[in-house]
Amino acid sequence: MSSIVYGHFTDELDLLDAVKELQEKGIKIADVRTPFPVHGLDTALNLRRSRLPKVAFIAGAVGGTLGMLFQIWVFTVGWPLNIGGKPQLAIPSFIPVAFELTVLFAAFAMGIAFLLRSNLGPGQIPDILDEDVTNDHFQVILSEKNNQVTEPELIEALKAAGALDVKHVNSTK
Amino acid sequence: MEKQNIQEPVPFQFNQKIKKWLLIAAGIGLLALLWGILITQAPASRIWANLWMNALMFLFLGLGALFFWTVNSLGESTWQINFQRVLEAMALTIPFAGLFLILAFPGMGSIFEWTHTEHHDEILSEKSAYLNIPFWMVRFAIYFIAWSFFAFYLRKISVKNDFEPRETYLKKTRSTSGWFMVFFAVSSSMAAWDWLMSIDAHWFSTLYGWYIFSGMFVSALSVIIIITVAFKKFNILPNVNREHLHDLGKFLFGFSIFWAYLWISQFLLIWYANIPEETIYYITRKEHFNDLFYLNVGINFLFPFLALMTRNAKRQTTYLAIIALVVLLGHYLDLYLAIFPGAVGHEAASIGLLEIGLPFFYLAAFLTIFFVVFGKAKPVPQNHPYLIESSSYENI
Amino acid sequence: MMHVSPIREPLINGEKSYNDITNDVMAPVKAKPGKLWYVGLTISALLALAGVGAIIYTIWNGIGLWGVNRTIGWGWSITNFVWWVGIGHVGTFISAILLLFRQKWRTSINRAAEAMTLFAVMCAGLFPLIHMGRLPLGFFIFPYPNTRELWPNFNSPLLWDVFAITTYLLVSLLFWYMGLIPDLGTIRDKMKTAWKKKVYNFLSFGWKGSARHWSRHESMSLILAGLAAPLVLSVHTIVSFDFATSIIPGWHTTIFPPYFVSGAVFSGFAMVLTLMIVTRKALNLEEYITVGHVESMNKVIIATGSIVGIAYITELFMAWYSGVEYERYAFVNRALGPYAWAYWIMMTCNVISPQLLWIRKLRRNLAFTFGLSIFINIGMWFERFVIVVTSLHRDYLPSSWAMYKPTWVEVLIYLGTFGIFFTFFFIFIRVFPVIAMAEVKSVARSSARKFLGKSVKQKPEKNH
Amino acid sequence: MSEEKKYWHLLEEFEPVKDIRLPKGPEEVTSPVSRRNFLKALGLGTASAALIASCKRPVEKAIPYFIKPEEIAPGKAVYYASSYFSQNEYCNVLVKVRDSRPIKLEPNPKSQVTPNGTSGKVQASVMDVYNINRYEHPLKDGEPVSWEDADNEIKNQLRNLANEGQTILLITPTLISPSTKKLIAEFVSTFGAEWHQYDAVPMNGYREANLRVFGTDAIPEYHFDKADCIVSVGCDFLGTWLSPIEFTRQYAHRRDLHRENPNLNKHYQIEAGMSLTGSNADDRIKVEREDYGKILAYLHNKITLSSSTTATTNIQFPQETANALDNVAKTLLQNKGNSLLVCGDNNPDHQVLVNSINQTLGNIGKTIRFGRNYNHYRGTEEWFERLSNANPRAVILWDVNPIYNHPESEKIKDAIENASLTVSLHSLPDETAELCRYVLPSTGYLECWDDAEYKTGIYSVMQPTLHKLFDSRQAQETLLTWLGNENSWADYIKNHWNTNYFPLQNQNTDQERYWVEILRNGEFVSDNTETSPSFNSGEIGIALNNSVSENSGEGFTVELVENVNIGTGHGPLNPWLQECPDPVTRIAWGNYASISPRLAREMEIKNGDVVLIGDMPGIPAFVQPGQADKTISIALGYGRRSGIPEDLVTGVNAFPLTKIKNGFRNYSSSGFNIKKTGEFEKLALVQGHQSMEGRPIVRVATYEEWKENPAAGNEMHEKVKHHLHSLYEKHDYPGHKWGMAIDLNKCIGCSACVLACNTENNIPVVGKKEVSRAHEMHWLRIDRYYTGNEENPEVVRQPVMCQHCDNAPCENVCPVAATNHSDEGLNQMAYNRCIGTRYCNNNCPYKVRRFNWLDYTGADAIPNNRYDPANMTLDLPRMRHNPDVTVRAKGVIEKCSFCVQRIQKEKLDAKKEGRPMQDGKLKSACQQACPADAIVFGDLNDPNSKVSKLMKDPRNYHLLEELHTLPSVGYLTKIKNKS
Repeated sequence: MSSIVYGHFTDELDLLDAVKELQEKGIKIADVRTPFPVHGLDTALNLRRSRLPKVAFIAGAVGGTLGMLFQIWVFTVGWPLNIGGKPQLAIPSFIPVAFELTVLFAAFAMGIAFLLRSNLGPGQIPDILDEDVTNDHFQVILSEKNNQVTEPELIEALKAAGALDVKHVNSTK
Repeated sequence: MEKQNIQEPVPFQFNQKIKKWLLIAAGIGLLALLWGILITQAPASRIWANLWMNALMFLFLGLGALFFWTVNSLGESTWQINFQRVLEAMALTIPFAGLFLILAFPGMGSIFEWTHTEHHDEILSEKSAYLNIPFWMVRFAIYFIAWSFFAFYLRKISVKNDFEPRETYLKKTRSTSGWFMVFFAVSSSMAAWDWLMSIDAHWFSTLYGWYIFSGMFVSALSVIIIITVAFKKFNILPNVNREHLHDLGKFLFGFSIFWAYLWISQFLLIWYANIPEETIYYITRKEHFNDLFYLNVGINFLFPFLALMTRNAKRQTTYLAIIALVVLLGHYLDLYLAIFPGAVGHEAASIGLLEIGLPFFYLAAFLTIFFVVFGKAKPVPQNHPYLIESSSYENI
Repeated sequence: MMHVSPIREPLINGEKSYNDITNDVMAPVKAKPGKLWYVGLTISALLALAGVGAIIYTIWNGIGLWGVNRTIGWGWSITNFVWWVGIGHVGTFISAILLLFRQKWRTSINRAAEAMTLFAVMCAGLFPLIHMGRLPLGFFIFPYPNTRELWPNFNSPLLWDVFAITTYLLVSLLFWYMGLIPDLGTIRDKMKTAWKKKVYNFLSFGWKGSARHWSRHESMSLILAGLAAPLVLSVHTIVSFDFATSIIPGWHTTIFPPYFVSGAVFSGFAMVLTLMIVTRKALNLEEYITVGHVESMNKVIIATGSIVGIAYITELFMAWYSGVEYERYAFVNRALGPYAWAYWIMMTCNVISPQLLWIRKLRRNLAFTFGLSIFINIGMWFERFVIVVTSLHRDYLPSSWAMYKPTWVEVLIYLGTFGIFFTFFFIFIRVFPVIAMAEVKSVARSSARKFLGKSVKQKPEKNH
Repeated sequence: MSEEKKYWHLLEEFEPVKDIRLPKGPEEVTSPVSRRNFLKALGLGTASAALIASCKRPVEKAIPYFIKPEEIAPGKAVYYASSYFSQNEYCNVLVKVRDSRPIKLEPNPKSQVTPNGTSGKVQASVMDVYNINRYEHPLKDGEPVSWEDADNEIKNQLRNLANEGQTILLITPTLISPSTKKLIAEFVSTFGAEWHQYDAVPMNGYREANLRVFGTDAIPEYHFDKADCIVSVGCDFLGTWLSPIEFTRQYAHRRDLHRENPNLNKHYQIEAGMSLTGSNADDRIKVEREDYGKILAYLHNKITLSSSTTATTNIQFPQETANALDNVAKTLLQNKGNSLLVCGDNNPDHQVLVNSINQTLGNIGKTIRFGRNYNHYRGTEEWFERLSNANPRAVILWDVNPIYNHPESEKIKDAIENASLTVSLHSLPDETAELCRYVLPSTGYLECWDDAEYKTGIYSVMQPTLHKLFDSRQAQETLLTWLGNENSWADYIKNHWNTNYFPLQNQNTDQERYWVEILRNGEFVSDNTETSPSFNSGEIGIALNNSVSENSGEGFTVELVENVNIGTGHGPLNPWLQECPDPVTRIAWGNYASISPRLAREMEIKNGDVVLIGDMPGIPAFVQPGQADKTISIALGYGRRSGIPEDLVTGVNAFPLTKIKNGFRNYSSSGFNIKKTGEFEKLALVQGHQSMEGRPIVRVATYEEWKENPAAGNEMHEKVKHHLHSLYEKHDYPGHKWGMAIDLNKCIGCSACVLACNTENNIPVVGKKEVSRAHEMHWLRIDRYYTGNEENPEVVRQPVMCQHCDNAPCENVCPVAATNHSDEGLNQMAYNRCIGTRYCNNNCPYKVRRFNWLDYTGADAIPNNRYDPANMTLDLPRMRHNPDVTVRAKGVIEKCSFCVQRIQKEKLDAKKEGRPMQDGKLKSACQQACPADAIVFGDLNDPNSKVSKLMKDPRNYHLLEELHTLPSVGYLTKIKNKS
């Protein structure tokens, strides 16, 4: 049973400063919620660069290869028809389909990966502490669990960093 | 990440060391030419084709830079400001490209089949309304006068702005760029028909002009990258940062794909319909230049595509420069395949000392002109309204 | 903090805070729809129904109800198909390629444009289906395993089309929806009524604006853009292959792929303008979709329009240069033949009229732009008509030459697709935010005329 | 499918040789008289027997066999020799019968008159028996009546009238059946009746002229193959005159140009309207219709002057025409004895001059031979005199329709209505039959026995090939009943033959055997002595005067012509024939007034503008290049109304415009004016554009050029062949490689191939509206282009069907691979796989692919959407379908398959007999029907096959070969013998 402390800012510049400040104090930040992607925030929070691009690359590669191989199989092994005097192994003809499959696989693999990784999805009930984080509040959330200091200190630090109406709840997590 | 502090660049001087190296390069080039003529006893057509090819590549670099410069001014993009002087200096080489092409005129007869009106078939004699030497020359002159004019005028404004900054210069640049675009849109294609497509006089492809353009732009890009990287190293362009290179990398990546796109479009359509008067172009290339034919696609598409795929690749300066160099060579090959099968024929065409060495001469010539021009003005445009913006952005 | 030069035109007029942006954009979603909206919706729905009726009638009795014949196998159906697909290019083009080229002005229009893309592609997809003689057996084109070991013909551009259009539709949908998720979150949190909250939460996949999610979201958007960019090119390229791979003079020309693409973007932007100029007024979003936006789009129009023009001229010249009599005749026939009127409509609308946009005053004149955008839509329709019909109606053997005149069935089906398109669009503007709020917010500070940052500490408003 | 796949994997693995051979079975018979042949003979005999036996019981629908007749193997075709005869066309045929239904007519190679090729009419006639409008049972005053009652009543009345000595008229068309004639003679004698023969388009003028000049009213044999110079004055001998099938063969024989046979005949056509024959002429001289007489007189002067016979006043012509005619006369004189002058005019005076000229040229006995004279065209106008003046009490009309095709139809109507007893022996209702009290429906010619003597001494049989479909009775049977003769008509014929013709031969000593032989061979030729008629020049003077004094009246001359397919409009209106476009105008479904371009321009008349000519109802105009300015040509045979479904009623009846001048029907009359009505009727014109636009589509050279260089006009071919570079390897065709060569110099455009293709491949009929919307379905079309000036253009033709390209543009683009290439080079369509994108059709440079725009066949799954104006999908016509060819559903592309069903059959037969396939045995339907032998089909892999030889001929080229589609069809250049 630990508690969660949060407060919000109304300007991303304040947020960025606050984040720096807190980190200098050695306070770990549980989460930051913003209405839009704030530039430099991920570096400030030193988040790892997302690996989604790799997912996309691999999936794309798979899709493209499968597409090409399948077409080749159909026309050379499956049923080698003579169509318009073209060679059975008509690679140029296979490029478009293979390409489209590459894109399709890459895009969807990445989309799905994104949702799974951030466990977003239809029916997800988020733990929203301030309805304005999707509007104009930049919210910092500190958790007692992953900080050595006590809840009041966290509240202090947050206030000191300039956060507005700092609150705390006891989370069951 | 406040990047407001603009560093003062180290002024560039065209010192003896550089000159020495350039002289050596030029020497190599000329030796290669002599070797070709005297030792290899290369047929005239091969010699002329070489001169023609190198002069064209020379032109491509300048014209490509001019296009890059104008298109950015038109799009009101700002990131190029920091290395715009590189583009300017490259663009000013255009008139000299004209001179080098004229050097190859005596060889027209051996390059262009259609110049021999005596053995025309009906198709060629019909085409002679367009493909005849006088008209061809006139067009040649028009292209060069216009291109050079635009290059000089834009450069003039740009330099003026260093001393007496005016709001209007920006607009002037933009409108001039606009007019250049209009002219370029037409002239680039026509030039491609005149100087390359008409080598295979019977063959035709509507896409050809745009295909050549894409190749040209990529070649120019690679040279821009190489020079920018070098100048960054010598702190001549201190404000050029990873972000700029990242974008240049993206361009190289993107336009290599674009080139490949046009290549496959043209090839696929002709391959598919299999109509003799079109396929002949590819048949000559596939039958006698098969390895080069595929190498061309590999080096100009697959290589940059894979090498530049990752984010970091575009942000590693030296790495990027090396890739650019390879791609530049790739487009030399592309040009070779465009010219030699038609102009020289597979019996005479080959890649020997001549082909490898001669480019050094043109390279030296190009750089000399470039350095001279570049040295004439500050390495970074002064008081450009977008200058700060240009040094302060980042890629996601 | 990114620096923006003061001499740039702001992308958002008026004095805006983040909250204002939210409220302004959400207004239509919150408010009760007006009478005009109902009228519009009803008309479109009825039109759609009529179209569907005509389609069923066709499927029942056969393509013979149309004007197509032994010589002109494709008439309005494919013309409309290419036209709609073309329009369906702009959304993804804006959000992908403009994103890569870092054109900030895209943020205010990409959402609507993408929606439009989806609806347009749906309408487009309809035509290749219904122009089949045996629609019920249309599934033959899919490579599904079957006892007879039959596979489709991977040499056929029409099959490439199937893959291209499907992929394009799905990926655009993905791209669009992923972009919507945060804004849907916003709507959820702004909604008062419980069930609406539920619904929007469901739609928003439980978005909560966490920094981690944002960073993933951003890199995904970028890669999606990177994927979508070549996809856009590929789709209309493949559509152009439908014609260019053939051997029909006027169809078989190598310039088609890039020229079709730029044509598509051209017509797409025209359609965006047509819609946006009305929408911004109707949903009073003038401050977000500014005259500056219109001008930027006009610039794209002039560029793409000129490219198309050059392509026309190149084709004409090459037809002569090729020395092939069939090629030559095809183009003489276009310009002077029985369908010359169509050719000249195309020329005036697509090549000549956009040139007026070189004049800044006109670029920034809404009424003119609106008129022009309609013009271009017409012109681009005729471009496709010219390509499809005039190339076919006089090809190789004069003995088979024929003329083509559409029947009322074809006309009604075409109108029907408008019905479908606008029905979707009307619903869209009431249910989803027409402007990408989060994206606009992210550029608001740097690009709003006057940004009302509620900073508690003292910070420089703008730095020059 | 997977079976098939395995099959040809096998083929590749084990069969490097040409044809798959099965190990010879022990029962394999190799002697010339094989078991199969013997059985066939036996089969034919018993078959016919079985059929006659079964003729008692009418069968409405096909029912499964209770006891399977021995000679009928389901799925296997049986062939019966029979003869087609109607008006001007005789053709000895083999009737292809599948599961006891006749489905196709094929030429009987054993025939002496028509060993190869048929006409379009013959091909289409197989449908007549399945005509839905036929009378289904005897009628009295329009009410059904039993045969017995009708017979008794009629017999009594006839007896009474005979006793009263009243006139009884029996009016028939020309009959060439000797047995029938014998029978009628009996009838005439028994009832004291009069028998008259009536032709809608009679040739009694010719007979009259021959009587005057040669003292015999016989119509002699013409030998167009023996004539080096043919001059035809308005005579359409290739299309409709006298015996076109025969003449086409003879003519084409002289157009067959190759090293072995390097001399080409020379054909002048002097005519007003563009006829099929005229469009094939080397030199066509355009003259006014009313000048024919003068022209003949002029030629007569030129020719006979130089051989010192009397000449009259010299005639004036425009210089151009005069020169042309002089040239004609010159050529004729150069070719004495091997030239031929014919005139298509029923005017005896003209024919007298023709005879005199031919006599002077010494053509009689060479190109014109008396002896084997034609027995048809015996019709005269007597019957009309008798009918209108002799007040006949009984009129028996047998398959004649004067109400429709006689100018005096009103008088005839009255006369018939006055008669107390009127009997019609028609098998189909028509304007005349409707007037008769009794209708005793006769059978179709495929349902009954009959015989024929087309030419003197050439006898042939007709035999029934299917159960009678309705409660009908052959007219001859009817007469027999009236005569109280108990014999069946079959026996009657058999007796007649055994008594009269059996003695004329000595191969067969057994009458039964002889009869079976006849049934097998179809034709029996007795030897015959040629007679040389006396020449009487007395009549010539008068003829000259009459011809010259013909006054060219004011206004326009209307020329009434026959259309190759429709003819005189006799019999049922056959939808196939209606839909087959006229080979000259390329218009289907309906007639029109052809006017000259100049007139059109003067009066601002466009194609389809309805015009009024005389007191004729409005008729759409058609601008015909090469039409004489003062002549308007209109086709006969249209505008039939009664007994025809509304949708099939097309065009205007032009017969009322014919004139009878002292007993001779005249087919042109002057003094008409023409005016526009402002109305418009869309013509079903299948070819809108007439010029080749200077493209090398039909390649032409003159005879002189050809003699210099056999590749003349075809120089392009070699050039193209040399730069057909490909980006990929050609596929190889290890087994057969089917190909077709078409000699454009032999093809005269008669359209027999088109109709053969229709019948063989079950091609739907789509009706006028669809045809006018360019929705016609013909797999094979005959393109026609004009070159030169519109005043009198050159005409070239080209049959175009699927070219079976090895680089087929259509195959590449089909998304579902419904069309692809067989390993024998066929461009094949899988109808079941086709989803109807029509992409293939767009991409086909030859535009030979056809799309089922609507549910033309009823094969579509969706109910009540059938579109069948011609009622070809009802049960009855459907019985005619060729079961070997799929009927295509709505929304499917179809096209020429090179008659793949025939290929498969031949391959199977060869396989069963363990022999390689023989060249020439396998024939495509179009090739088989072509009377000119212009089409040759065969295996290109066999270097000795006729087709591969032709493909090597310097005249051979491929259509649009520069596109590198590599067609399997080759065309041989057209060589015109210009002067």
